[in-house]
Amino acid sequence: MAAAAPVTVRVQHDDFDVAAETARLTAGRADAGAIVTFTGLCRDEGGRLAALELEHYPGMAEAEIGQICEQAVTRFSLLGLTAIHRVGKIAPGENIVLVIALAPHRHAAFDGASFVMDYLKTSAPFWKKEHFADGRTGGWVDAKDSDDQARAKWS
Amino acid sequence: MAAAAPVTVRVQHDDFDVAAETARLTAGRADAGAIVTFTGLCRDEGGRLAALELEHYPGMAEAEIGQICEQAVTRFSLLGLTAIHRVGKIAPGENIVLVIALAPHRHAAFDGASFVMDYLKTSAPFWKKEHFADGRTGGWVDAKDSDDQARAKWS
Amino acid sequence: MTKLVYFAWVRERIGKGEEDIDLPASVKTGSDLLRHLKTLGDDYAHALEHENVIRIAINQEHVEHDEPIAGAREIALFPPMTGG
Amino acid sequence: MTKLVYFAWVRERIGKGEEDIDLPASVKTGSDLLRHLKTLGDDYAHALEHENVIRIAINQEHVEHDEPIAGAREIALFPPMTGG
Repeated sequence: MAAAAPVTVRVQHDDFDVAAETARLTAGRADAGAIVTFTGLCRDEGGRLAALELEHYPGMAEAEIGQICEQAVTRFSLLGLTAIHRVGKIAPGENIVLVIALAPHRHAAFDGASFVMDYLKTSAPFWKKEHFADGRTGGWVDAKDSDDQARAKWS
Repeated sequence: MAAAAPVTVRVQHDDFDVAAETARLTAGRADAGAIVTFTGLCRDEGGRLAALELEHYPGMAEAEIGQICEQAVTRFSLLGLTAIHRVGKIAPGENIVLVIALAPHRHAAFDGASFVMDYLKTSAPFWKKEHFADGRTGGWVDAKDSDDQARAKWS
Repeated sequence: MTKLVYFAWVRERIGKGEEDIDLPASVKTGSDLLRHLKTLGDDYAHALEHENVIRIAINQEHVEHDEPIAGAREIALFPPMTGG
Repeated sequence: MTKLVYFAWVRERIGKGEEDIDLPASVKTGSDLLRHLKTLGDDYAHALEHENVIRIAINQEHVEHDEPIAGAREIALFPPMTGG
Protein backbone atom coordinates (compact mmCIF):
# COMPACT_ATOMS: atom_id res chain seq x y z
CA MET A 1 0.00 0.00 0.00
CA ALA A 2 1.21 3.50 -0.78
CA ALA A 3 1.99 5.77 2.12
CA ALA A 4 -0.46 8.62 2.75
CA ALA A 5 0.19 12.00 1.16
CA PRO A 6 1.47 14.19 3.98
CA VAL A 7 0.51 17.87 3.85
CA THR A 8 2.53 20.36 5.86
CA VAL A 9 1.43 23.99 6.19
CA ARG A 10 3.27 26.58 8.26
CA VAL A 11 3.32 30.35 8.68
CA GLN A 12 6.47 31.51 10.42
CA HIS A 13 8.85 34.41 10.97
CA ASP A 14 11.99 32.34 10.56
CA ASP A 15 13.51 31.33 7.28
CA PHE A 16 12.90 27.82 5.98
CA ASP A 17 15.42 25.18 4.90
CA VAL A 18 14.39 23.89 1.47
CA ALA A 19 16.69 20.86 1.64
CA ALA A 20 15.43 19.82 5.09
CA GLU A 21 11.78 20.25 4.08
CA THR A 22 12.37 18.25 0.90
CA ALA A 23 14.12 15.47 2.82
CA ARG A 24 11.23 15.31 5.29
CA LEU A 25 8.73 15.00 2.44
CA THR A 26 10.56 12.21 0.63
CA ALA A 27 11.84 10.28 3.68
CA GLY A 28 11.09 6.57 3.66
CA ARG A 29 9.39 6.39 0.29
CA ALA A 30 10.59 5.44 -3.20
CA ASP A 31 7.34 5.79 -5.13
CA ALA A 32 7.92 9.43 -6.12
CA GLY A 33 9.46 10.27 -9.48
CA ALA A 34 9.25 14.04 -9.29
CA ILE A 35 9.75 16.86 -6.84
CA VAL A 36 8.91 20.42 -7.85
CA THR A 37 9.98 23.16 -5.47
CA PHE A 38 8.86 26.76 -5.75
CA THR A 39 10.66 29.39 -3.71
CA GLY A 40 9.39 32.97 -3.75
CA LEU A 41 12.02 35.58 -2.97
CA CYS A 42 12.03 39.26 -2.04
CA ARG A 43 13.33 41.30 -5.01
CA ASP A 44 15.30 44.50 -4.44
CA GLU A 45 13.39 46.26 -7.26
CA GLY A 46 16.55 47.70 -8.74
CA GLY A 47 17.93 48.73 -5.36
CA ARG A 48 14.81 50.75 -4.48
CA LEU A 49 13.54 48.31 -1.85
CA ALA A 50 15.00 47.84 1.64
CA ALA A 51 12.47 45.28 2.88
CA LEU A 52 9.00 43.85 2.51
CA GLU A 53 6.82 43.59 5.57
CA LEU A 54 4.47 40.62 5.44
CA GLU A 55 1.26 40.74 7.47
CA HIS A 56 -1.17 37.84 7.77
CA TYR A 57 -4.48 36.86 9.35
CA PRO A 58 -3.40 34.26 11.92
CA GLY A 59 -5.51 31.14 11.80
CA MET A 60 -7.23 31.95 8.53
CA ALA A 61 -3.93 32.12 6.63
CA GLU A 62 -2.97 28.61 7.71
CA ALA A 63 -6.51 27.31 7.10
CA GLU A 64 -6.70 28.78 3.57
CA ILE A 65 -3.33 27.37 2.57
CA GLY A 66 -4.34 24.04 4.06
CA GLN A 67 -7.52 23.94 1.96
CA ILE A 68 -5.60 24.88 -1.19
CA CYS A 69 -3.08 22.12 -0.47
CA GLU A 70 -5.78 19.49 0.11
CA GLN A 71 -7.39 20.47 -3.20
CA ALA A 72 -4.05 20.21 -4.98
CA VAL A 73 -3.29 16.77 -3.48
CA THR A 74 -6.65 15.43 -4.64
CA ARG A 75 -6.69 17.11 -8.05
CA PHE A 76 -3.15 16.12 -9.07
CA SER A 77 -2.83 12.88 -7.04
CA LEU A 78 0.20 14.25 -5.23
CA LEU A 79 2.22 12.05 -2.88
CA GLY A 80 2.98 14.95 -0.55
CA LEU A 81 2.85 18.71 -0.35
CA THR A 82 4.53 21.31 1.84
CA ALA A 83 3.70 25.01 1.92
CA ILE A 84 5.49 27.48 4.18
CA HIS A 85 4.88 31.24 4.18
CA ARG A 86 7.02 33.70 6.08
CA VAL A 87 5.71 36.85 7.79
CA GLY A 88 7.42 39.90 9.26
CA LYS A 89 10.20 41.97 7.69
CA ILE A 90 11.99 40.29 4.81
CA ALA A 91 15.05 41.74 3.08
CA PRO A 92 15.82 41.55 -0.66
CA GLY A 93 17.25 38.17 -1.61
CA GLU A 94 15.52 36.45 1.32
CA ASN A 95 12.90 33.73 1.02
CA ILE A 96 9.18 34.55 1.32
CA VAL A 97 7.31 31.39 0.41
CA LEU A 98 8.05 27.73 -0.26
CA VAL A 99 5.92 25.10 -1.98
CA ILE A 100 7.14 21.54 -2.51
CA ALA A 101 5.04 19.07 -4.50
CA LEU A 102 5.87 15.36 -4.65
CA ALA A 103 4.32 13.14 -7.34
CA PRO A 104 4.94 9.98 -9.34
CA HIS A 105 5.41 12.01 -12.55
CA ARG A 106 6.63 15.46 -13.43
CA HIS A 107 3.51 17.11 -14.82
CA ALA A 108 1.51 16.45 -11.64
CA ALA A 109 4.34 17.88 -9.53
CA PHE A 110 4.65 21.00 -11.72
CA ASP A 111 0.88 21.52 -11.82
CA GLY A 112 0.50 20.90 -8.09
CA ALA A 113 3.11 23.49 -7.09
CA SER A 114 1.88 26.00 -9.67
CA PHE A 115 -1.77 25.56 -8.61
CA VAL A 116 -0.92 26.13 -4.95
CA MET A 117 0.98 29.33 -5.77
CA ASP A 118 -1.79 30.71 -8.03
CA TYR A 119 -4.44 30.10 -5.37
CA LEU A 120 -2.25 31.23 -2.50
CA LYS A 121 -1.61 34.58 -4.22
CA THR A 122 -5.32 35.36 -4.49
CA SER A 123 -6.93 33.51 -1.55
CA ALA A 124 -4.55 33.38 1.37
CA PRO A 125 -4.80 36.40 3.69
CA PHE A 126 -1.31 37.89 3.44
CA TRP A 127 -0.40 41.47 2.61
CA LYS A 128 2.90 43.07 1.65
CA LYS A 129 4.09 46.53 2.55
CA GLU A 130 7.18 48.08 1.01
CA HIS A 131 9.98 49.77 2.94
CA PHE A 132 12.24 51.75 0.66
CA ALA A 133 16.00 52.06 0.70
CA ASP A 134 15.73 55.86 1.11
CA GLY A 135 14.00 55.40 4.48
CA ARG A 136 10.46 56.05 3.28
CA THR A 137 7.75 53.55 4.09
CA GLY A 138 6.09 52.74 0.83
CA GLY A 139 2.52 51.77 0.37
CA TRP A 140 0.88 48.41 0.48
CA VAL A 141 1.53 46.34 -2.62
CA ASP A 142 -1.48 46.34 -4.95
CA ALA A 143 -3.10 43.07 -5.92
CA LYS A 144 -2.45 42.22 -9.56
CA ASP A 145 -5.09 41.37 -12.16
CA SER A 146 -2.59 38.91 -13.60
CA ASP A 147 -2.78 36.90 -10.37
CA ASP A 148 -6.57 36.67 -10.65
CA GLN A 149 -6.18 35.56 -14.27
CA ALA A 150 -3.59 32.96 -13.27
CA ARG A 151 -5.97 31.54 -10.72
CA ALA A 152 -8.91 31.58 -13.15
CA LYS A 153 -7.12 29.29 -15.60
CA TRP A 154 -7.47 26.37 -13.14
CA SER A 155 -11.29 26.53 -12.95
CA MET B 1 22.67 46.66 -15.11
CA ALA B 2 21.33 43.18 -14.49
CA ALA B 3 23.82 40.38 -14.11
CA ALA B 4 24.04 37.90 -16.97
CA ALA B 5 21.93 34.75 -16.88
CA PRO B 6 24.34 31.94 -15.99
CA VAL B 7 23.66 28.55 -17.53
CA THR B 8 25.20 25.47 -15.95
CA VAL B 9 24.98 22.04 -17.62
CA ARG B 10 26.57 18.90 -16.23
CA VAL B 11 26.38 15.15 -16.79
CA GLN B 12 27.87 13.25 -13.88
CA HIS B 13 27.91 9.95 -11.98
CA ASP B 14 27.78 11.55 -8.54
CA ASP B 15 24.67 12.81 -6.85
CA PHE B 16 23.97 16.54 -6.89
CA ASP B 17 23.29 18.89 -3.96
CA VAL B 18 20.13 20.85 -4.75
CA ALA B 19 20.74 23.41 -2.00
CA ALA B 20 24.34 24.06 -3.11
CA GLU B 21 23.32 24.39 -6.77
CA THR B 22 20.50 26.76 -5.83
CA ALA B 23 22.80 28.88 -3.68
CA ARG B 24 25.31 29.09 -6.53
CA LEU B 25 22.60 30.26 -8.94
CA THR B 26 21.22 32.98 -6.65
CA ALA B 27 24.50 34.16 -5.10
CA GLY B 28 25.07 37.91 -5.25
CA ARG B 29 21.80 38.89 -6.86
CA ALA B 30 18.51 40.18 -5.48
CA ASP B 31 16.59 40.67 -8.74
CA ALA B 32 15.04 37.19 -8.74
CA GLY B 33 11.57 36.67 -7.32
CA ALA B 34 11.15 32.99 -8.14
CA ILE B 35 13.12 29.76 -8.11
CA VAL B 36 11.58 26.59 -9.51
CA THR B 37 13.46 23.38 -8.92
CA PHE B 38 12.62 20.10 -10.59
CA THR B 39 14.19 16.92 -9.25
CA GLY B 40 13.59 13.64 -11.08
CA LEU B 41 13.91 10.54 -8.90
CA CYS B 42 14.25 6.82 -9.49
CA ARG B 43 10.96 5.11 -8.50
CA ASP B 44 10.98 1.58 -7.06
CA GLU B 45 7.93 0.63 -9.20
CA GLY B 46 6.20 -1.03 -6.28
CA GLY B 47 9.35 -2.79 -5.11
CA ARG B 48 9.93 -4.43 -8.52
CA LEU B 49 12.93 -2.28 -9.43
CA ALA B 50 16.43 -2.61 -7.96
CA ALA B 51 18.11 0.09 -10.06
CA LEU B 52 18.02 2.09 -13.23
CA GLU B 53 21.12 2.19 -15.40
CA LEU B 54 21.50 5.47 -17.24
CA GLU B 55 23.55 5.54 -20.45
CA HIS B 56 24.35 8.69 -22.40
CA TYR B 57 26.10 9.90 -25.52
CA PRO B 58 29.05 11.85 -24.08
CA GLY B 59 29.46 15.24 -25.66
CA MET B 60 26.14 15.24 -27.47
CA ALA B 61 24.17 14.88 -24.21
CA GLU B 62 25.79 17.98 -22.71
CA ALA B 63 25.45 19.90 -25.99
CA GLU B 64 21.75 19.07 -26.38
CA ILE B 65 20.92 20.07 -22.81
CA GLY B 66 22.97 23.24 -23.30
CA GLN B 67 20.95 24.17 -26.40
CA ILE B 68 17.66 23.46 -24.63
CA CYS B 69 18.77 25.64 -21.71
CA GLU B 70 19.81 28.54 -23.95
CA GLN B 71 16.42 28.38 -25.66
CA ALA B 72 14.65 28.39 -22.29
CA VAL B 73 16.66 31.38 -21.01
CA THR B 74 15.78 33.40 -24.12
CA ARG B 75 12.16 32.32 -24.37
CA PHE B 76 11.25 32.88 -20.72
CA SER B 77 13.76 35.67 -19.91
CA LEU B 78 15.27 33.57 -17.14
CA LEU B 79 17.91 35.02 -14.82
CA GLY B 80 19.73 31.69 -14.54
CA LEU B 81 19.33 28.02 -15.30
CA THR B 82 21.06 24.87 -14.07
CA ALA B 83 20.55 21.38 -15.49
CA ILE B 84 22.36 18.33 -14.13
CA HIS B 85 21.76 14.76 -15.33
CA ARG B 86 23.23 11.73 -13.63
CA VAL B 87 24.41 8.58 -15.43
CA GLY B 88 25.34 5.09 -14.24
CA LYS B 89 23.41 2.91 -11.82
CA ILE B 90 20.82 4.72 -9.75
CA ALA B 91 18.85 3.10 -6.93
CA PRO B 92 15.18 3.77 -6.11
CA GLY B 93 14.75 6.99 -4.17
CA GLU B 94 17.94 8.46 -5.64
CA ASN B 95 18.13 11.57 -7.78
CA ILE B 96 18.36 11.32 -11.58
CA VAL B 97 17.99 14.83 -12.92
CA LEU B 98 17.91 18.39 -11.60
CA VAL B 99 16.66 21.57 -13.27
CA ILE B 100 16.68 24.93 -11.48
CA ALA B 101 15.16 27.99 -13.15
CA LEU B 102 15.58 31.49 -11.73
CA ALA B 103 13.31 34.33 -12.88
CA PRO B 104 11.83 37.64 -11.74
CA HIS B 105 8.32 36.10 -11.57
CA ARG B 106 6.89 32.69 -10.90
CA HIS B 107 5.31 31.79 -14.23
CA ALA B 108 8.57 32.24 -16.13
CA ALA B 109 10.39 30.06 -13.60
CA PHE B 110 7.73 27.32 -13.77
CA ASP B 111 7.60 27.44 -17.57
CA GLY B 112 11.39 27.48 -17.89
CA ALA B 113 11.92 24.39 -15.75
CA SER B 114 9.00 22.55 -17.33
CA PHE B 115 10.17 23.40 -20.87
CA VAL B 116 13.68 22.12 -20.16
CA MET B 117 12.32 18.83 -18.80
CA ASP B 118 9.91 18.29 -21.70
CA TYR B 119 12.68 18.88 -24.26
CA LEU B 120 15.30 16.97 -22.31
CA LYS B 121 13.03 13.89 -22.19
CA THR B 122 12.70 13.74 -25.98
CA SER B 123 15.92 15.31 -27.31
CA ALA B 124 18.79 14.60 -24.97
CA PRO B 125 20.62 11.32 -25.72
CA PHE B 126 20.07 9.35 -22.49
CA TRP B 127 18.65 5.85 -22.16
CA LYS B 128 17.38 3.96 -19.12
CA LYS B 129 17.71 0.24 -18.52
CA GLU B 130 15.88 -1.50 -15.69
CA HIS B 131 17.48 -3.90 -13.23
CA PHE B 132 14.88 -5.84 -11.29
CA ALA B 133 14.81 -6.73 -7.62
CA ASP B 134 14.61 -10.44 -8.48
CA GLY B 135 18.04 -10.26 -10.17
CA ARG B 136 16.80 -10.17 -13.75
CA THR B 137 18.04 -7.44 -16.04
CA GLY B 138 14.98 -5.85 -17.50
CA GLY B 139 14.74 -4.24 -20.87
CA TRP B 140 15.42 -0.75 -21.95
CA VAL B 141 12.68 1.66 -20.97
CA ASP B 142 10.42 2.52 -23.89
CA ALA B 143 10.01 6.12 -24.97
CA LYS B 144 6.54 7.43 -24.17
CA ASP B 145 4.17 9.10 -26.62
CA SER B 146 3.09 11.33 -23.74
CA ASP B 147 6.60 12.81 -23.66
CA ASP B 148 6.42 13.67 -27.36
CA GLN B 149 3.03 15.28 -26.76
CA ALA B 150 4.39 17.23 -23.79
CA ARG B 151 7.17 18.59 -25.95
CA ALA B 152 4.82 19.41 -28.83
CA LYS B 153 2.76 21.75 -26.67
CA TRP B 154 5.66 24.25 -26.58
CA SER B 155 5.88 24.65 -30.35
CA MET C 1 -21.09 41.95 20.51
CA THR C 2 -19.31 40.97 17.34
CA LYS C 3 -15.54 40.85 16.97
CA LEU C 4 -14.24 42.80 14.00
CA VAL C 5 -10.65 42.40 12.79
CA TYR C 6 -8.84 44.57 10.26
CA PHE C 7 -5.69 44.01 8.23
CA ALA C 8 -3.16 45.94 6.13
CA TRP C 9 -4.33 49.42 5.05
CA VAL C 10 -7.83 48.82 6.39
CA ARG C 11 -6.24 48.34 9.82
CA GLU C 12 -3.96 51.35 9.41
CA ARG C 13 -6.73 53.69 8.27
CA ILE C 14 -9.20 52.62 10.98
CA GLY C 15 -6.35 52.89 13.46
CA LYS C 16 -6.80 49.56 15.24
CA GLY C 17 -6.42 45.88 14.52
CA GLU C 18 -9.63 44.68 16.17
CA GLU C 19 -12.60 45.75 18.21
CA ASP C 20 -15.81 44.34 19.69
CA ILE C 21 -18.84 46.18 18.45
CA ASP C 22 -22.61 46.14 18.94
CA LEU C 23 -24.28 45.97 15.58
CA PRO C 24 -27.82 47.33 15.05
CA ALA C 25 -30.40 44.73 14.02
CA SER C 26 -30.62 46.42 10.62
CA VAL C 27 -27.08 45.25 9.78
CA LYS C 28 -27.80 41.91 8.13
CA THR C 29 -25.12 41.47 5.43
CA GLY C 30 -21.50 42.31 4.75
CA SER C 31 -22.59 45.31 2.69
CA ASP C 32 -24.79 46.54 5.53
CA LEU C 33 -21.81 46.24 7.85
CA LEU C 34 -19.55 48.32 5.60
CA ARG C 35 -22.18 51.04 5.30
CA HIS C 36 -22.75 51.06 9.06
CA LEU C 37 -19.05 51.27 9.90
CA LYS C 38 -18.62 54.24 7.54
CA THR C 39 -21.02 56.22 9.78
CA LEU C 40 -18.75 55.72 12.80
CA GLY C 41 -16.15 58.34 11.82
CA ASP C 42 -13.79 59.70 9.19
CA ASP C 43 -11.23 56.95 9.78
CA TYR C 44 -13.79 54.26 8.97
CA ALA C 45 -15.15 56.27 6.04
CA HIS C 46 -11.61 56.58 4.61
CA ALA C 47 -10.73 52.92 5.18
CA LEU C 48 -13.92 51.61 3.59
CA GLU C 49 -14.38 54.32 0.94
CA HIS C 50 -14.14 51.92 -2.00
CA GLU C 51 -16.47 49.17 -0.77
CA ASN C 52 -15.95 46.98 -3.80
CA VAL C 53 -12.26 46.38 -3.05
CA ILE C 54 -12.84 45.41 0.59
CA ARG C 55 -12.76 41.66 1.20
CA ILE C 56 -14.87 40.15 3.96
CA ALA C 57 -14.28 36.96 5.93
CA ILE C 58 -16.77 35.56 8.43
CA ASN C 59 -15.36 33.17 11.01
CA GLN C 60 -12.14 33.10 8.93
CA GLU C 61 -13.81 32.16 5.65
CA HIS C 62 -14.13 34.36 2.57
CA VAL C 63 -17.70 35.50 1.89
CA GLU C 64 -19.42 37.72 -0.68
CA HIS C 65 -20.66 41.14 0.42
CA ASP C 66 -24.29 40.03 0.28
CA GLU C 67 -23.70 37.12 2.67
CA PRO C 68 -25.76 37.28 5.90
CA ILE C 69 -23.60 37.96 8.95
CA ALA C 70 -26.04 36.58 11.51
CA GLY C 71 -24.25 34.47 14.13
CA ALA C 72 -20.76 35.60 13.07
CA ARG C 73 -18.26 35.35 15.92
CA GLU C 74 -15.52 37.16 14.00
CA ILE C 75 -15.78 39.33 10.92
CA ALA C 76 -12.59 40.40 9.12
CA LEU C 77 -12.27 43.29 6.67
CA PHE C 78 -9.16 43.59 4.53
CA PRO C 79 -7.80 44.67 1.14
CA PRO C 80 -7.15 42.25 -1.75
CA MET C 81 -4.48 39.79 -0.71
CA THR C 82 -0.88 40.08 -1.91
CA GLY C 83 0.93 37.12 -0.40
CA GLY C 84 3.13 34.58 -2.10
CA MET D 1 36.55 5.64 -42.85
CA THR D 2 33.56 6.85 -40.91
CA LYS D 3 33.19 6.46 -37.16
CA LEU D 4 29.90 4.85 -36.15
CA VAL D 5 28.71 4.88 -32.53
CA TYR D 6 25.82 2.91 -31.05
CA PHE D 7 23.86 3.30 -27.85
CA ALA D 8 21.46 1.36 -25.61
CA TRP D 9 19.83 -1.66 -27.28
CA VAL D 10 21.31 -0.77 -30.68
CA ARG D 11 24.75 -1.09 -29.06
CA GLU D 12 23.82 -4.32 -27.27
CA ARG D 13 22.37 -5.99 -30.37
CA ILE D 14 25.24 -4.99 -32.66
CA GLY D 15 27.63 -6.10 -29.91
CA LYS D 16 29.91 -3.08 -29.87
CA GLY D 17 29.79 0.57 -28.90
CA GLU D 18 31.66 1.94 -31.89
CA GLU D 19 33.56 1.04 -35.03
CA ASP D 20 35.29 2.65 -38.00
CA ILE D 21 33.83 1.53 -41.26
CA ASP D 22 34.37 2.07 -44.98
CA LEU D 23 31.10 3.03 -46.60
CA PRO D 24 30.41 2.33 -50.28
CA ALA D 25 29.87 5.43 -52.44
CA SER D 26 26.24 4.34 -52.89
CA VAL D 27 25.53 5.10 -49.19
CA LYS D 28 24.46 8.75 -49.37
CA THR D 29 21.82 9.20 -46.62
CA GLY D 30 20.96 7.95 -43.17
CA SER D 31 18.46 5.53 -44.68
CA ASP D 32 21.10 4.21 -47.08
CA LEU D 33 23.40 3.65 -44.10
CA LEU D 34 20.79 1.65 -42.17
CA ARG D 35 20.09 -0.56 -45.20
CA HIS D 36 23.81 -1.08 -45.80
CA LEU D 37 24.55 -2.01 -42.18
CA LYS D 38 21.73 -4.58 -42.19
CA THR D 39 23.65 -6.50 -44.89
CA LEU D 40 26.67 -6.86 -42.58
CA GLY D 41 25.22 -9.64 -40.43
CA ASP D 42 22.39 -10.92 -38.27
CA ASP D 43 23.39 -8.72 -35.33
CA TYR D 44 23.06 -5.58 -37.44
CA ALA D 45 19.87 -6.86 -39.05
CA HIS D 46 18.36 -7.47 -35.60
CA ALA D 47 19.50 -4.13 -34.15
CA LEU D 48 18.19 -2.11 -37.09
CA GLU D 49 15.15 -4.25 -37.93
CA HIS D 50 12.63 -1.45 -37.32
CA GLU D 51 14.32 1.37 -39.20
CA ASN D 52 11.68 3.93 -38.32
CA VAL D 53 12.45 3.81 -34.59
CA ILE D 54 16.21 4.27 -35.05
CA ARG D 55 17.41 7.81 -34.38
CA ILE D 56 20.42 9.16 -36.25
CA ALA D 57 22.87 11.87 -35.19
CA ILE D 58 25.62 13.22 -37.45
CA ASN D 59 28.52 14.91 -35.71
CA GLN D 60 26.42 14.80 -32.51
CA GLU D 61 23.37 16.53 -33.97
CA HIS D 62 19.98 14.93 -34.61
CA VAL D 63 19.17 14.47 -38.31
CA GLU D 64 16.31 13.01 -40.33
CA HIS D 65 16.86 9.68 -42.10
CA ASP D 66 16.96 11.34 -45.53
CA GLU D 67 19.77 13.68 -44.52
CA PRO D 68 22.98 13.33 -46.62
CA ILE D 69 25.85 11.84 -44.60
CA ALA D 70 28.63 13.15 -46.82
CA GLY D 71 31.52 14.47 -44.74
CA ALA D 72 30.24 13.03 -41.47
CA ARG D 73 33.07 12.43 -38.98
CA GLU D 74 30.82 10.55 -36.54
CA ILE D 75 27.43 8.97 -37.09
CA ALA D 76 25.44 7.73 -34.10
CA LEU D 77 22.55 5.27 -34.19
CA PHE D 78 20.33 4.85 -31.15
CA PRO D 79 16.79 4.13 -29.94
CA PRO D 80 14.33 6.86 -28.90
CA MET D 81 15.71 8.67 -25.88
CA THR D 82 14.42 8.03 -22.36
CA GLY D 83 16.37 10.39 -20.14
CA GLY D 84 15.08 12.78 -17.52
